[in-house]
Amino acid sequence: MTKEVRQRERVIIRFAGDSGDGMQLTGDRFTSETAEFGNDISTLPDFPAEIRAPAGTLPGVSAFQLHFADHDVMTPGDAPDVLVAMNPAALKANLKALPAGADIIVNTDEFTSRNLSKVGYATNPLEDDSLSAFQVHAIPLTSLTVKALEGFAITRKDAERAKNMFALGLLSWLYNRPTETTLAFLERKFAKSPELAKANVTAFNTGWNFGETTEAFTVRYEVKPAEMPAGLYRNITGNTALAYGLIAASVRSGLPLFLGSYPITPASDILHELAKHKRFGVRTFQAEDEIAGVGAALGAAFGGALGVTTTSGPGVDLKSETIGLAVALELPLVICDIQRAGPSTGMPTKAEQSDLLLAMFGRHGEAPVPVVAPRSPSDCFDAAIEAARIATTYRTPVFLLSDAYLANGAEPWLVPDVTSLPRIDVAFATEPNHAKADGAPEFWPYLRDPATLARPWAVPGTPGLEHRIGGIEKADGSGNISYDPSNHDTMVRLRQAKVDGIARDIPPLEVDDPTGDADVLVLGWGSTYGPIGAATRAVREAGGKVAHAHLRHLNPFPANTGEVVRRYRRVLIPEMNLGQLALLIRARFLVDAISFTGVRGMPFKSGELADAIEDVIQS
Amino acid sequence: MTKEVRQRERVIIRFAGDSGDGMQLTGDRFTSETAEFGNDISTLPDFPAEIRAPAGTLPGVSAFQLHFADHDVMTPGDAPDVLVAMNPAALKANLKALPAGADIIVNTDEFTSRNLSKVGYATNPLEDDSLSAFQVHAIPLTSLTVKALEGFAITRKDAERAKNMFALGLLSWLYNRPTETTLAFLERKFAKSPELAKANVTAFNTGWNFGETTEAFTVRYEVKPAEMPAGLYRNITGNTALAYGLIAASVRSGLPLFLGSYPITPASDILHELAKHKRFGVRTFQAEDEIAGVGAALGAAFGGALGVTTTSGPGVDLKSETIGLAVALELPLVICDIQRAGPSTGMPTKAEQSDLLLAMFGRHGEAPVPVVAPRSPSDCFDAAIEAARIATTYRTPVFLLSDAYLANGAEPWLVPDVTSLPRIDVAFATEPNHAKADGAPEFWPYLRDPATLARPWAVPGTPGLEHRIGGIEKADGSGNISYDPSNHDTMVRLRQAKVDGIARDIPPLEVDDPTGDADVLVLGWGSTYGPIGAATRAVREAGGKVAHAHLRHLNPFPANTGEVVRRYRRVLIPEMNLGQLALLIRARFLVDAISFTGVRGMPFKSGELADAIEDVIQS
Amino acid sequence: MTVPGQRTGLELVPTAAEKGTKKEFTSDQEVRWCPGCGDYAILAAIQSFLPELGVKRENIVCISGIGCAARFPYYLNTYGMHSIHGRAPAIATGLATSRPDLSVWVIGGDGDFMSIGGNHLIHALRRNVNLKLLLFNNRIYGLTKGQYSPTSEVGKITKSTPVGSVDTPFNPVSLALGAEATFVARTIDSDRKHLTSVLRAAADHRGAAFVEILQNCDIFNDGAFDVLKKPETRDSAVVRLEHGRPIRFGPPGADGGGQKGVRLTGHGGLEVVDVETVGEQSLLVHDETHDEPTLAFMLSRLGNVDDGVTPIGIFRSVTGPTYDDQVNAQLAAAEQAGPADLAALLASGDTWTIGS
Amino acid sequence: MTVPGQRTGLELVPTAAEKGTKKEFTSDQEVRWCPGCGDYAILAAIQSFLPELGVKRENIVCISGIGCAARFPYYLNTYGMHSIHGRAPAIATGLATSRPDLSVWVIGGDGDFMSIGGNHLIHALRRNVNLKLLLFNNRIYGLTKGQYSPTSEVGKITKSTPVGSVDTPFNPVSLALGAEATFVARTIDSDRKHLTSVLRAAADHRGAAFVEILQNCDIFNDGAFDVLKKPETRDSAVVRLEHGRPIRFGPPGADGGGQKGVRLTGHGGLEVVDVETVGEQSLLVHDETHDEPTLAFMLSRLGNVDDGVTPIGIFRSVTGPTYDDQVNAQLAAAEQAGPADLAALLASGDTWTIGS
Ligand SMILES: Cc1ncc(C[n+]2csc(CCOP(=O)(O)OP(=O)(O)O)c2C)c(N)n1
Ligand SMILES: Cc1ncc(C[n+]2csc(CCOP(=O)(O)OP(=O)(O)O)c2C)c(N)n1
Ligand code: SF4
Ligand code: SF4
Ligand SMILES: [Mg+2]
Ligand SMILES: [Mg+2]
Repeated sequence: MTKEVRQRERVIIRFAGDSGDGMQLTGDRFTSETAEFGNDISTLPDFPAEIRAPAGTLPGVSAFQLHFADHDVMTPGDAPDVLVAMNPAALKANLKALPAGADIIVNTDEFTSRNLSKVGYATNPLEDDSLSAFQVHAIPLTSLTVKALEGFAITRKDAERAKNMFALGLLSWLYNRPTETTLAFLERKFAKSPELAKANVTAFNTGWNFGETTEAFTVRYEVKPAEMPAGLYRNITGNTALAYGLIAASVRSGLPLFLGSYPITPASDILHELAKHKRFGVRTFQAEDEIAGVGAALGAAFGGALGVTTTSGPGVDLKSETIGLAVALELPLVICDIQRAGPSTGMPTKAEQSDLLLAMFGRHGEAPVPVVAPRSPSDCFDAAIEAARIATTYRTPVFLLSDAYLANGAEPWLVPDVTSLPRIDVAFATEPNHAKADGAPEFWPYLRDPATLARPWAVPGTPGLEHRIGGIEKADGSGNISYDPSNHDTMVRLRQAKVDGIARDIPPLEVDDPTGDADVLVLGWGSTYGPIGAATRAVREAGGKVAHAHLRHLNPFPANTGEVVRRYRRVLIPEMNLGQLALLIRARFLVDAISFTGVRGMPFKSGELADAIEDVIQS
Repeated sequence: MTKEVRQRERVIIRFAGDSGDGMQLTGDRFTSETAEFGNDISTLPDFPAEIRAPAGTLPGVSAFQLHFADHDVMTPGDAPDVLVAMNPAALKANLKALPAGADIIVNTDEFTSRNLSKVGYATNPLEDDSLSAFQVHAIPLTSLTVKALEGFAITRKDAERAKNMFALGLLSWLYNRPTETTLAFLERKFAKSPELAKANVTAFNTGWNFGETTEAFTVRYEVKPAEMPAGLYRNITGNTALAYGLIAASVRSGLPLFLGSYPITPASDILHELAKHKRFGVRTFQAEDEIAGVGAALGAAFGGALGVTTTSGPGVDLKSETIGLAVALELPLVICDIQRAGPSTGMPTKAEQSDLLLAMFGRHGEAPVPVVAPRSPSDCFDAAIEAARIATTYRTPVFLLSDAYLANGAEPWLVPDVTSLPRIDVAFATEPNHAKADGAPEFWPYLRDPATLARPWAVPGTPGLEHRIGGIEKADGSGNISYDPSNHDTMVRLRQAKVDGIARDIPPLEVDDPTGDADVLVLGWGSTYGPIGAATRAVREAGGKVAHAHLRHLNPFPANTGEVVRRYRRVLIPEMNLGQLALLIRARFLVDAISFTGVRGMPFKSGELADAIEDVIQS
Repeated sequence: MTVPGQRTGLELVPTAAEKGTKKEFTSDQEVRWCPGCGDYAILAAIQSFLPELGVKRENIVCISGIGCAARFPYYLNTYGMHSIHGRAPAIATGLATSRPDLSVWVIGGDGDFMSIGGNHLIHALRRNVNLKLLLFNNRIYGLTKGQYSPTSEVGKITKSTPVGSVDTPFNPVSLALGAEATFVARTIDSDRKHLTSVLRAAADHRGAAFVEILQNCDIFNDGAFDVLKKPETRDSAVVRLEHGRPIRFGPPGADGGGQKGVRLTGHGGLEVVDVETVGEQSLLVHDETHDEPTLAFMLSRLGNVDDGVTPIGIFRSVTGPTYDDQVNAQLAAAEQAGPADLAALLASGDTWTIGS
Repeated sequence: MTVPGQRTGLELVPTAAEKGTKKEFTSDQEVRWCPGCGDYAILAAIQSFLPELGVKRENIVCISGIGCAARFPYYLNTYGMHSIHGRAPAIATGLATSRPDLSVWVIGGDGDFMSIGGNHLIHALRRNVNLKLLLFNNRIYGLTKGQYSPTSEVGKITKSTPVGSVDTPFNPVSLALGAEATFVARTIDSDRKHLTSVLRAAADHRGAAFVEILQNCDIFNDGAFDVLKKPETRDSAVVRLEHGRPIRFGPPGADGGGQKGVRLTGHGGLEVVDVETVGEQSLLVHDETHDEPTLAFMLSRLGNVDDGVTPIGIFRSVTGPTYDDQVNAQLAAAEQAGPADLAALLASGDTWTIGS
């Protein structure tokens, strides 16, 4: 039978199942088929907090959401149009996210009374009318797959496992995806056992044909390719992009990359990624704790390496004292904080933006540190390079604030031309820079470059520049220990001036205000970029006028920031915290910025943001 | 011969000498004579950073400054009227602090060419005219003392050592101090060797008689007793007062005091003091590091103790993660930060107010902590009790921000009547507070008191209330682990609301504005109280109008703070940092507060503050 | 080993009217470990063993850091704290020192205790605080999904060491002995009987008791201890240390004891010998009560899982003054010396009166 | 002990055209220790010893934490970092791993290394990073004006322990051995010759070399080591360990060697014996090269300053793979395997092209 084909501008699909059901892989595959097809995409996995919670339980549910469209996509989407639920737990855990009318594809084989009671379903939701608001497609995915694979020389377990490929085939048919990448992938993945490869391919095709033939689906959907700049694309997560950015910074600066780190969710994958790239001269040191991790990175920086440490909130707490030392030593250091929900252990796999003030002020004494934040998964690449550029140019520790949402989220990335990347020129000191009273040349480690106020970086092994540095206050210029009161005052202000001066060296804050006459500004930073962008778009489509500016540099602010925020009648600052950027903006510019805050461990829904913006416009 | 006697309202004396010269003791003695006499007093020692820098060198100079008057004294004084310099180093190190016309009493015996060259004097300042601006009294203190002690059965070294008593005797004569306390002290101190006691008494009397007889002094000074509330007084330093305050809080709350600490300047003396008072049931634990110190205090708090940790900036950095845990556990904990000059090791013996934002924001996630600050050495007593009251009442960690200036500075203290001290009522949970679905009673560790939002404190050993707490987000009420997004949002806001709510439970911000019509407000916190007070007094005496308000509570602010700061045309905030309170006031109240900052490791001079205030009044 | 007249670990902990049941010691929280995790066996053993101690349940406290192992307190129906990574020994030190009436158990993984928490661990051992410190050593970071740990064997391939780890691991027993520990033992998750006996001895010990429990991580380091568990290898791999008995292991010989034995060499080491050849009398007789840890240390070097031969049991158990007892004794002495008079304290030192 | 064919500690450090002088190795900074502090002797010894190494001065780096001892780097005219309390071993690990051409010396006091920095120390030792770690052990906190430390004897009266400390101190040598250290030695500030010989061996050792230097604090713990220094006591107190020689000490006997000797007991310990009675041949012959640290550990328990008998010298010196060498070998291997192509890296994984 031929089916009706409906056009869609955008579709949001969530694959949900047990940790063992391979939903992440299914999502990844559908993503590359869709990328191949030419849609724009944004994806977000939702891992369970436990390693392997007992099968079939709510804590054990693993999900993957994908948003694709014929135009540029800014978020993984608010509410799924389609939910694939491999078991009752997956259905229950995700139901509240579904809008009325959404499609639900369920694997009926798993809806046994045992599984139902495991998650507290008194009655089978497929049989009572609790799902009446949705289009339910009840399909025995497991048994259909097993049946299709009868005769294959594989275990029953392996046959059952292939059910995710059946589901993928079905969805691929439903949205008319190109299947080559998946078939190629399966050949690669099961290269070692051709039988398994054949089986999974068969499962996939059976799923596709099932869609073709079954009554269960009367329509197919088509989502036209999106207009995207020409070039080579790949899908990339924030953590991978961040790791690549650090490697790129190392290549472009000629400084060997040294990572000192201690594993912590959601930052560990950066360590894992960098550990693979030894051929780039990358040294990864898994330290005994976070203090040793940042300490080793600082030691390597003293030796002339690009010293980096990666962590999340609890680790930043522990690194505070060493970061303060780096401020006093004025050595380059990049601290990557992949923010997660706090305080304390909080919700380790969930996202939050609540470490901004920690990055700004989390050290004793006056210890200013520049702060940079990426706005999207692929932007982690550029943000990492920028953090390294500032650190090495100004001889200062720099905070790079990503978060769990960016870290695990993915989007298509137009692979940049390497030669187009910023080049980072680091000149080590090689000569004495001062003359003793008797005219003899000597080296002053704290004699600053008048333009940047950066001090010379003389690495061990350089003859004639032997010097000692430390955390005790140093005499301006000579760097000798000094307890002189006014010298301390001078040095405190010099360190502050050096960081403030970076404002001269960063692009102005750009405002996106198509009509140019909006009187409400939405100011954001970090991972709220997507949701805010989608929200402003929605507001504008509804005829509203709103401007959007997004800060890459949180310290110092771009030079024009004050001028920008003062230009608008109202400034709305949405943050996944209790208003940390708002506090800085209000203090600095005395603008009555309005905070819109959500601390739920997940990105804002563009819908709720759009409403908030409308309210401010009306106000 | 009888000498002219001149009246003085106030005198500032600085005793300076080599670390070995016993200047601290000399100052202490003169202080108690002066207290005994009935003047008001403020004192400040100035220790060398090194333990024992080589004798006769500038780093080896140890000084003690004392300000006494016939009216209430607010600071140790800007510039000394009299400098006692026991050697060339002491003279050179302190000369720039002296106003023209000041008296200088020098020990000529130490002005040997060797000692002079040690500190880079090409010629003897007593012989060239470099001291012409001062009244120099050149006296061979050492030889006079040694001569006076001929015939005593003591070593030459001991005889020379007694020169500080000679100097004390001379000064005591000069200002007509009662000598009983000193004579009694010497008997006590040398009880073991009567000969030494006699010798020092003799040295003291010889000094006194020398003043009486020598031509070198033509006038004596008289400073009338000050008007002070009746009662029993003692002199007390900030660190001692803080330690006593903690003991008092323990007594008044009935909670045993547990101090977990790691030595660090300038906080160590609190550990030393508390270690002496085991009979009060005080346990002091010298931990392996700061993290263990605060951890042990938190563990003790879980067990029902008044858990306290004492440290300075570098230690606070390290404690951050554990303080965040305390925020999540909602257990009482007092963190005493005796601030010193940072960043990093900075100038460990010098004062700064640069940990305010660290106390506010130095933890990942949204982790609000109340902050309390003492304003004078003796006020550390009351501030410590207040910190303990808030911590135990609201089941929260509390920061107590003192600094090196308060810690070592001393002033007379009207010893309080113990029964007048605030009583701290802590009710441990003893009963279940909730009913299961089946009606069975159970204990919910996060079921809050509606008034304070504090959670119940159920200590191990209480039958039926067994429960588990941790740093992972907890379900509101039950306290079970919860990854529910909206529960997290609720809990984050509840923790914030609990701390904000303390504003209802603290006195309003008082303003000192005698004429009631000043239009400039000076807003301060912590140890700037004295200098600001002295400065406003000076401004008013010069006919200017200025109001002064001083914050004891930095988080939350007193409820009327916004109203107060908005009431004035200009708000000036002097701080020994780069404007940390100013940032909080500006952000919170959008008032264009003016920062006046000095980061020199020492208190403001009331003179510079008075000028700054005048400028603002004129502006 | 408890010496007559010497306080035992639980001496100051109030005893229960009647022994509790395993059920009473099981909390209502759903256990969240991977199916098949070795932690389940340890949990079951401890839930049934704790009631046997006969002390009041409300006087037992379990404190952990962070990690899979560290979830332990949630599943025991006693007082508990799931604290932060590595800090449990420090937190427990404060609790135990201020509350001698509590039985305090500290639980952590090899990352928690040996990596980030190493310093707190060795200091707690040195001070001999009355704590029971249970190391769940699965030789991997479980909760963070499989990085190598300070107890992982050299060459371990993990996410963070894709071409193999290069650092020498700690031998937790050796480290504890080098840190002056008074009680040091090793046992295995799957050997319920041995595990329980070791824990009972630990509970009896007054002072810091360190117990390394070899624990299987099903997901990221499965089979790490199979050589000690598999019937075909375990006899020749596991060396059971029993106080007062000659050290024998291996498949049973003619006399029923193990065919292999351990003997002192002439140059300060140990050697494995064939019992029949050398005779049992020449074997080393285990003595856990040596004042000096030298013998225990030697035994800790006999071998480990990587080369098969792995001693388990109590390496050292000596009685010595504990930190908490002495601190509390100093308090008691001070309180004896005179009353605590706050008014007198405040008015101490030089005082003067300003008359009204 | 360096084994022929094995890399020495300084192998990859460029050698100087000609040896420098003590003067060249002395910085222009005024020394700020108390008159009479033991640190002066150590400084003088090191300033004259370093030039002997014959490596370029600019390739020597000295890293310290915080404390009196930690001021050391300021006085050496090499590269140096005075870092923060306890962290020097971690900082140095990063430097040494990324710069094999440097000779890295780490200096700290007993608070710096054994208290707050204990964990970094034992992990640096375990990893066997090519660092020379010098512990200046004065058994007190000097810079903070006299609190007890983790090496202070029990019962020590200090500002923080007015009625005496109650915790068992660490034996730094035992702890280091328990932490898998490959080179462990002890020497004395005042014995310039011995100090220098030990440091030379440490410099030669490839890997982590831990040297405990007993150092007198004139002000807060004066005389702590007098028993090892006073002519009337030192002979019977100091036990000099010399590789390959029977361990003898005490006043010289008939044969010129010390009257006392050290012998293995039958139950895994050591005993002090009278040489004339037992005969030299029955004495323990010191062997610092044992693969297992058991013998070295035994010697570390022979005694300490508190009971007089104190072994000094090299307890252990064995060669093993170092962390930094292996990390760099892995890098070299990877670089061999193929060129580092950034463009290829960025374009790795599934890609697709959007045509223009
Ligand atoms: C300060 C801090 N650093 C890192 C982490 C991340 N983390 C949690 S558990 C863990 C180690 C887990 O390994 P282990 O202690 O052996 O316990 P296991 O999971 O194997 O039982 C790490 C690195 C954290 N929670 N806190
Ligand atoms: C994080 C931190 N905690 C505490 C201190 C204070 N402090 C400085 S040195 C020191 C210990 C000094 O003792 P030791 O390490 O033995 O060195 P010594 O002075 O005896 O040579 C302490 C506690 C500090 N500087 N930083
Ligand atoms: S990851 Fe390993 S240690 Fe953690 S619960 Fe799973 S099996 Fe157990
Ligand atoms: S305090 Fe002690 S260790 Fe420090 S410099 Fe003085 S004598 Fe040396
Ligand atoms: Mg583990
Ligand atoms: Mg010391």
